[in-house]
Amino acid sequence: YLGQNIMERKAEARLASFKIVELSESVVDPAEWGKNFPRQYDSYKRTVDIERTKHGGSDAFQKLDDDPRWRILFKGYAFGVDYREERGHAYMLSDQDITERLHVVKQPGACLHCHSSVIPAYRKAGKEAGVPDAGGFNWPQVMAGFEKVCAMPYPEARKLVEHPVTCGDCHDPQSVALRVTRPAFIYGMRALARSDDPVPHMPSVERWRKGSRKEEYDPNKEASRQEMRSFVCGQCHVEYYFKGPEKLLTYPWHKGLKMEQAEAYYDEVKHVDWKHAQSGAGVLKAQHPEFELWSQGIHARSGVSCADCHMPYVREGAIKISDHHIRSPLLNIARACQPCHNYSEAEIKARAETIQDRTKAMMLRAEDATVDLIQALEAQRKAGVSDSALDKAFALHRKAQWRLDYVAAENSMGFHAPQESARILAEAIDFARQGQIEALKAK
Amino acid sequence: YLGQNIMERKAEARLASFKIVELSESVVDPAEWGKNFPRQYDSYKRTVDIERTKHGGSDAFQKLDDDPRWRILFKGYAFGVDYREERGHAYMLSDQDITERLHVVKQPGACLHCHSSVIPAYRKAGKEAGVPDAGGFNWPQVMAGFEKVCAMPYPEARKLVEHPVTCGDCHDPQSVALRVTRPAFIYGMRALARSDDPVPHMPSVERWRKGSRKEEYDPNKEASRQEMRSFVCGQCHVEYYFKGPEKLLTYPWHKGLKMEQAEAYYDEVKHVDWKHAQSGAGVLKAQHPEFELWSQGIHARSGVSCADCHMPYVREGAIKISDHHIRSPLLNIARACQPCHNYSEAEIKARAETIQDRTKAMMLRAEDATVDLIQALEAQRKAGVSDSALDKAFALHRKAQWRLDYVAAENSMGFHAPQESARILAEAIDFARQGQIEALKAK
Amino acid sequence: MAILRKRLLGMTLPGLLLGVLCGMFTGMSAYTFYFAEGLSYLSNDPDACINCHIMNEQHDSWLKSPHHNVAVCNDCHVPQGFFAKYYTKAEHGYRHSKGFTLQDFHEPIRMKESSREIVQQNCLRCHQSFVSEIAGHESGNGETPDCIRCHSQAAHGPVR
Ligand code: HEC
Ligand code: HEC
Ligand code: HEC
Ligand code: HEC
Ligand code: HEC
Ligand code: HEC
Ligand code: HEC
Ligand code: HEC
Ligand code: HEC
Ligand code: HEC
Ligand code: HEC
Ligand code: HEC
Ligand code: HEC
Ligand code: HEC
Ligand SMILES: [Ca+2]
Ligand SMILES: [Ca+2]
Repeated sequence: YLGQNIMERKAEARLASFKIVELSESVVDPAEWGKNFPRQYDSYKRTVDIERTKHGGSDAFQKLDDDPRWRILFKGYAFGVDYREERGHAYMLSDQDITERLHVVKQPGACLHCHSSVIPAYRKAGKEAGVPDAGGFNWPQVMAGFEKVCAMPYPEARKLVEHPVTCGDCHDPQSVALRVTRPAFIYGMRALARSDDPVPHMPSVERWRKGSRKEEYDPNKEASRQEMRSFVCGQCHVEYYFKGPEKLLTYPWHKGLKMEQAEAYYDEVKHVDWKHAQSGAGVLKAQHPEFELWSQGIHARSGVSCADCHMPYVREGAIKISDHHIRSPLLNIARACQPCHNYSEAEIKARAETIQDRTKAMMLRAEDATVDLIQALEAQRKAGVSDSALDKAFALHRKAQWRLDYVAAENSMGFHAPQESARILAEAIDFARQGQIEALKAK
Repeated sequence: YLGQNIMERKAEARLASFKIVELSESVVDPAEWGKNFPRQYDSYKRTVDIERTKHGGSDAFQKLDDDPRWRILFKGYAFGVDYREERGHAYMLSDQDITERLHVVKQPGACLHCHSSVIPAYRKAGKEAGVPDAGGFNWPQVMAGFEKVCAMPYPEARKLVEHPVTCGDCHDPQSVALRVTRPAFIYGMRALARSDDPVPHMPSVERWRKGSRKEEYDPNKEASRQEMRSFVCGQCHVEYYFKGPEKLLTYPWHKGLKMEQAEAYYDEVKHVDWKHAQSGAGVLKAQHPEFELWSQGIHARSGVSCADCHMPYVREGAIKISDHHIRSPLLNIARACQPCHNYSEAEIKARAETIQDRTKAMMLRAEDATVDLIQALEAQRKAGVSDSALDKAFALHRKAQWRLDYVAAENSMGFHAPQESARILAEAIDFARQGQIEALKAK
Repeated sequence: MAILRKRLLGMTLPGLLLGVLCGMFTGMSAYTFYFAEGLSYLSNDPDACINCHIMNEQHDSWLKSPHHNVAVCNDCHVPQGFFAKYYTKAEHGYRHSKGFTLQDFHEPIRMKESSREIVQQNCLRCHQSFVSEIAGHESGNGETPDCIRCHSQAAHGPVR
């Protein structure tokens, strides 16, 4: 018995994957891919699981009930109506269908860029827009289709897609090598490469900058495998806005990846997400800047990718595969952290939670400060103080809200970059309280 | 040739240390110790060197000129007159003699606990206080003498000492094993052990807490060698105050090592360092809480001691010794950091400075906020607002000033615990701005 | 080492041999022993260790380390006294084969406390004179600094 077992394992080591079906760009259904890669497919399907951690996990509770300050902070915006903890990839399309945010406001097709396996739809729309068919991925068609689908009303675009993110969104169907497929990410990285923000954790960008710069930076051509292990996630886990009436999905990296660089971009293009219903200020909404915040942390700087923690290798018999059950690494510490950190699981958890607890405490402090500012502004407006007298306080509300939300909307509770998160929150507090002072002084 | 070289080195290795002189408690002069341990003595003498780093180093420039906000922040206190960057151990006694702080205020003998090789003086004073002689270190005599010398006027006590910190302050003269000799540290650690603040980086304390607790915690008996490599520094690199009219040097660790635990202790004993000359609030001065802040950082938690970074091993011929040239590790990155961090020196330096730059930016923000509060209070008092109406704002000034100074007085510019430093500064900003609001509202 | 010495002192010579034999024969059937190249444990060749693919990572990282041309696995991972050596080999042989067969071990693989002590003693064995001044003072608490704390990369290279 024992001997047989070892023989099996030796054999296993050799046959990593069989080619059972022929994959191509048109094969979207993950079950088909799963025939060739059953192990990856099995773990991929497990993103339906629901589990909670201290500050994360996949239980889609209502954040507005958990901490009602957010109802005040989002007053007048769709997020003030429904804002939940996010969960596994399996839910990305259905969660979008059921969010109240979609019902209280008219949303564009742009949403689907990150909530579905959208590329075939882009290709179709691109063709309709006149770009001819061609073999393979057909970038021109995809890019043209992207623009068209962004501008569609959501219900219309929704009909074009069927699946949440699937294999082809991150993998080449021939080689299974990693690739990025999302137009907004391609444009975002081009802009970032042209900026002068240092990105020591992206050696291919630093290299491109030193070159002729004749062609645009292209992650699919230049990035190393290790960079791609984060870029595939950076396709969606990023701050974004819809540009102009065309609702063109855009990542604000033109000046760099840092919080204030995105803000400076928004200020320059005079972007406002909404006018706060209580304070009257024109404010910004931040969304899941995981890729950006990770970029400021010590792990990124040390070359640790998203996949290293969120898709760690698991040994299945004699072969190692990437765990496609993407989830909180704190549910999987042995595989996610221990290859690099030689402490017990309990100790690693305690370290991560110490960081998160500190962030949470600062975040609550920043929430209180920003709510105080909102209420001070509301009181002054009710008392008849003119908007122009409140100009300075409005500007400070915008700055504070952006910073607070940046850390709150990011999903690691500060873990991806502990000191940077703290710095951002310290600024949020300062601007909120300064705003309160300006509001009090205004007459 | 190679063979011969190796033979030579092996010979050298055996002569690592000769016993040339007989050392005992009464041998204070480091030159005598240096006869047995010439390598350590040579490096020890190099603490006279002067070199600057971006945020540290050993150039004793005037901090009040470097950033004049501190003249406002320290108004009415000796530190407002003379406050310099600290430098090497060789200067500790002479720098104390020349500081203006000693001339503008009457200081007690307590200062010498940390600025000189004071134990023989304690022993002498203890004897005069009636504690009999005994062989060896004679703790009862030292403890009694400590109380007496603390209470003496500085000029009188100064005559009892001759040397800055020397070998016997950290080493047993017989075995050269590490030991702690400072009464205030012994008392401080006793109080800390009796508190319930978790100290995962001090396993011997955690162990003592689980025992009978009949005898007090004694670092010299319980601590591991690795803990001692930080405890010898914790004898002096700590926050302190002079308790009562006896000026008994005391470390405020009764509730724990964290910033707010020291504050809670001071609040409880109603300690006030001085009444701020401009704001009128009764505020606290923080002093070099390196040991405490290091305790909150990831290095302490990983078992990395002060000596690991500030006294790294250095190769001397065929043996390695501890570098007794204690200084900024950023002047010695190859030895201080590279054994554990496999990046280039430039990269390690960039990482440390990124942390420090962020801390500095937050610190300046906290300085501005606290100065604004001080000026708001001054304005209100000048306008005739009563002190009782300003009570809340005074309390907030005390809190803000304590937090700001805690990070500013700590000497690593946040490096010893980056996120914790940021958290403290975030609170400083919040309390300062809240104080400003209270001051504005007061009538 | 202290632990091991204690363990060994409590054993008679026949007891030791029995331990070795038990390790070989209860842990593995003779067939398994042959097929998994169980004799690996008795050889000094690092290739012997990677008969178990489980050891690939350590092997690869060892190849990148400054030690790969001066020390093989056994120089660090087994004690050098004859009895201690074969006792350890048997004990590891048993435990690792069992782990490998049942696939019930913790991953990533971590050294047991006793294995750490063996390694530490081997560092000292080769570097005794170089560290004589720091490795323990004649009296005092005599604890030796944990070499691995600072030098884990010396054995298994930079990237683990
Ligand atoms: C060094 C490890 C590490 C790296 C690298 C990393 N993360 Fe995380 N991530 C974590 C941890 C730890 C959490 C907190 C999980 C929790 O609170 O349960 C987290 C949380 C998250 C969450 C929320 C998960 C939840 O449970 O709600 C998302 C989404 C996420 N990370 C995405 C990313 C992306 C995208 C990247 C790369 C740009 C990335 N992470 C890089 C460790 C990492
Ligand atoms: C740039 C990529 C991107 C775009 C565009 C995008 N999302 Fe998301 N969405 C994400 C990511 C990543 C998450 C998970 C992280 C999180 O919840 O913060 C998410 C989570 C969600 C969730 C679940 C959590 C919650 O907030 O309640 C809903 C619902 C949702 N999105 C709706 C939408 C809608 C509606 C739009 C269009 C207005 C949209 N998304 C556009 C990337 C995107
Ligand atoms: C096509 C867009 C897209 C891509 C690509 C993508 N994500 Fe997501 N991710 C989402 C959306 C949307 C959600 C939220 C789903 C929901 O709440 O319904 C999400 C949720 C998550 C979560 C939260 C799971 C939980 O249990 O709360 C993690 C962690 C995560 N993603 C990590 C990653 C990593 C790591 C990668 C790259 C390997 C990646 N994602 C690639 C869109 C994407
Ligand atoms: C959100 C992005 C994402 C999706 C979706 C995704 N993968 Fe992967 N996959 C990765 C990453 C990242 C790796 C690691 C690749 C590397 O290191 O080069 C990977 C690796 C693989 C590998 C190489 C072997 C291994 O396990 O490391 C195979 C095969 C694979 N995936 C198959 C699939 C299949 C089949 C699906 C769909 C059921 C799928 N992937 C969906 C991101 C993804
Ligand atoms: C691929 C390697 C790798 C993985 C995987 C990894 N880390 Fe790290 N971690 C590092 C490196 C490198 C550093 C920076 C310190 C250094 O240079 O040694 C670091 C630093 C840290 C720190 C200290 C940073 C701080 O801000 O205090 C914590 C805490 C930490 N990691 C926790 C985790 C946790 C939790 C996980 C799993 C979710 C994890 N790490 C996964 C390599 C890794
Ligand atoms: C992980 C390494 C590390 C540890 C452990 C550490 N330090 Fe430091 N320390 C540093 C660095 C880096 C600096 C910043 C030096 C600079 O800015 O030039 C510093 C700065 C200092 C300074 C100011 C030096 C100067 O140049 O002005 C003092 C004093 C100090 N540390 C004392 C301590 C004490 C006492 C402990 C233990 C309680 C300790 N350190 C633990 C790395 C460390
Ligand atoms: C608990 C130990 C301790 C006590 C008591 C102490 N010092 Fe210090 N002193 C230090 C340490 C550690 C430093 C170096 C770190 C720093 O400057 O922040 C220092 C630095 C100094 C410096 C040089 C830097 C500067 O601030 O200009 C002077 C001068 C000084 N002390 C004077 C005094 C005087 C006067 C007293 C008595 C009122 C005193 N010290 C009491 C530990 C102590
Ligand atoms: C007896 C008290 C005492 C002890 C013990 C002590 N220090 Fe100091 N240390 C001081 C004082 C006082 C200064 C400031 C001297 C000055 O500025 O004149 C200082 C300065 C320093 C500096 C600043 C050097 C520079 O170049 O700016 C460092 C770093 C330092 N100590 C680290 C340590 C470490 C590490 C230990 C333990 C191994 C230690 N100290 C033990 C009192 C002490
Ligand atoms: C501020 C504290 C301090 C002072 C003062 C000090 N040492 Fe040390 N010394 C240490 C530390 C810490 C170690 C490391 C000990 C260990 O790891 O056990 C050490 C180690 C030693 C060792 C053991 C070998 C080695 O290099 O690690 C000798 C010998 C020694 N010191 C001699 C001296 C002599 C001689 C003097 C005076 C000229 C002196 N020390 C002053 C802190 C100090
Ligand atoms: C004896 C080992 C050791 C020494 C010496 C050491 N470190 Fe570390 N360092 C660590 C450990 C352990 C961590 C925590 C991450 C982990 O668990 O891998 C860490 C983390 C870090 C981090 C990331 C923490 C953060 O908050 O972002 C930085 C930066 C760092 N070290 C810089 C330095 C510098 C600079 C020096 C030298 C002055 C130094 N280290 C000396 C072991 C060490
Ligand atoms: C120069 C000494 C040395 C040599 C040679 C050596 N090792 Fe190691 N080994 C160590 C040390 C030290 C560690 C602990 C590393 C750590 O904790 O980071 C270790 C750890 C391990 C571990 C446990 C993994 C872990 O991180 O705890 C395994 C398995 C291992 N070695 C196998 C091998 C194999 C197989 C070889 C030969 C190919 C080998 N070693 C060669 C010193 C050595
Ligand atoms: C039969 C397969 C196999 C062979 C051959 C093998 N190992 Fe292992 N080894 C394992 C397994 C399985 C584990 C994990 C066991 C555990 O954690 O209990 C392991 C764990 C280890 C450990 C860390 C656990 C401990 O015991 O402290 C070391 C060190 C180690 N092996 C060294 C070696 C060396 C050296 C060789 C060659 C002389 C070798 N191994 C040959 C399968 C093997
Ligand atoms: C079989 C004898 C032997 C053993 C066992 C051994 N070493 Fe070595 N070690 C050597 C020799 C010989 C060299 C010189 C190699 C060279 O320079 O290429 C060396 C070099 C080193 C170096 C310098 C190389 C470098 O990393 O830059 C360090 C550090 C070191 N050893 C530490 C250790 C530690 C720690 C252990 C235990 C985990 C250990 N050694 C076990 C023989 C040994
Ligand atoms: C606190 C960290 C630390 C510990 C613990 C430590 N070392 Fe070292 N070791 C160093 C540093 C730093 C150097 C480099 C000295 C230099 O280059 O001047 C070094 C150098 C060495 C070298 C020589 C490397 C060369 O350049 O040839 C050897 C061999 C060595 N150590 C072995 C050991 C052994 C054996 C132990 C355990 C008794 C040990 N070390 C414990 C930090 C440490
Ligand atoms: Ca979640
Ligand atoms: Ca200094």
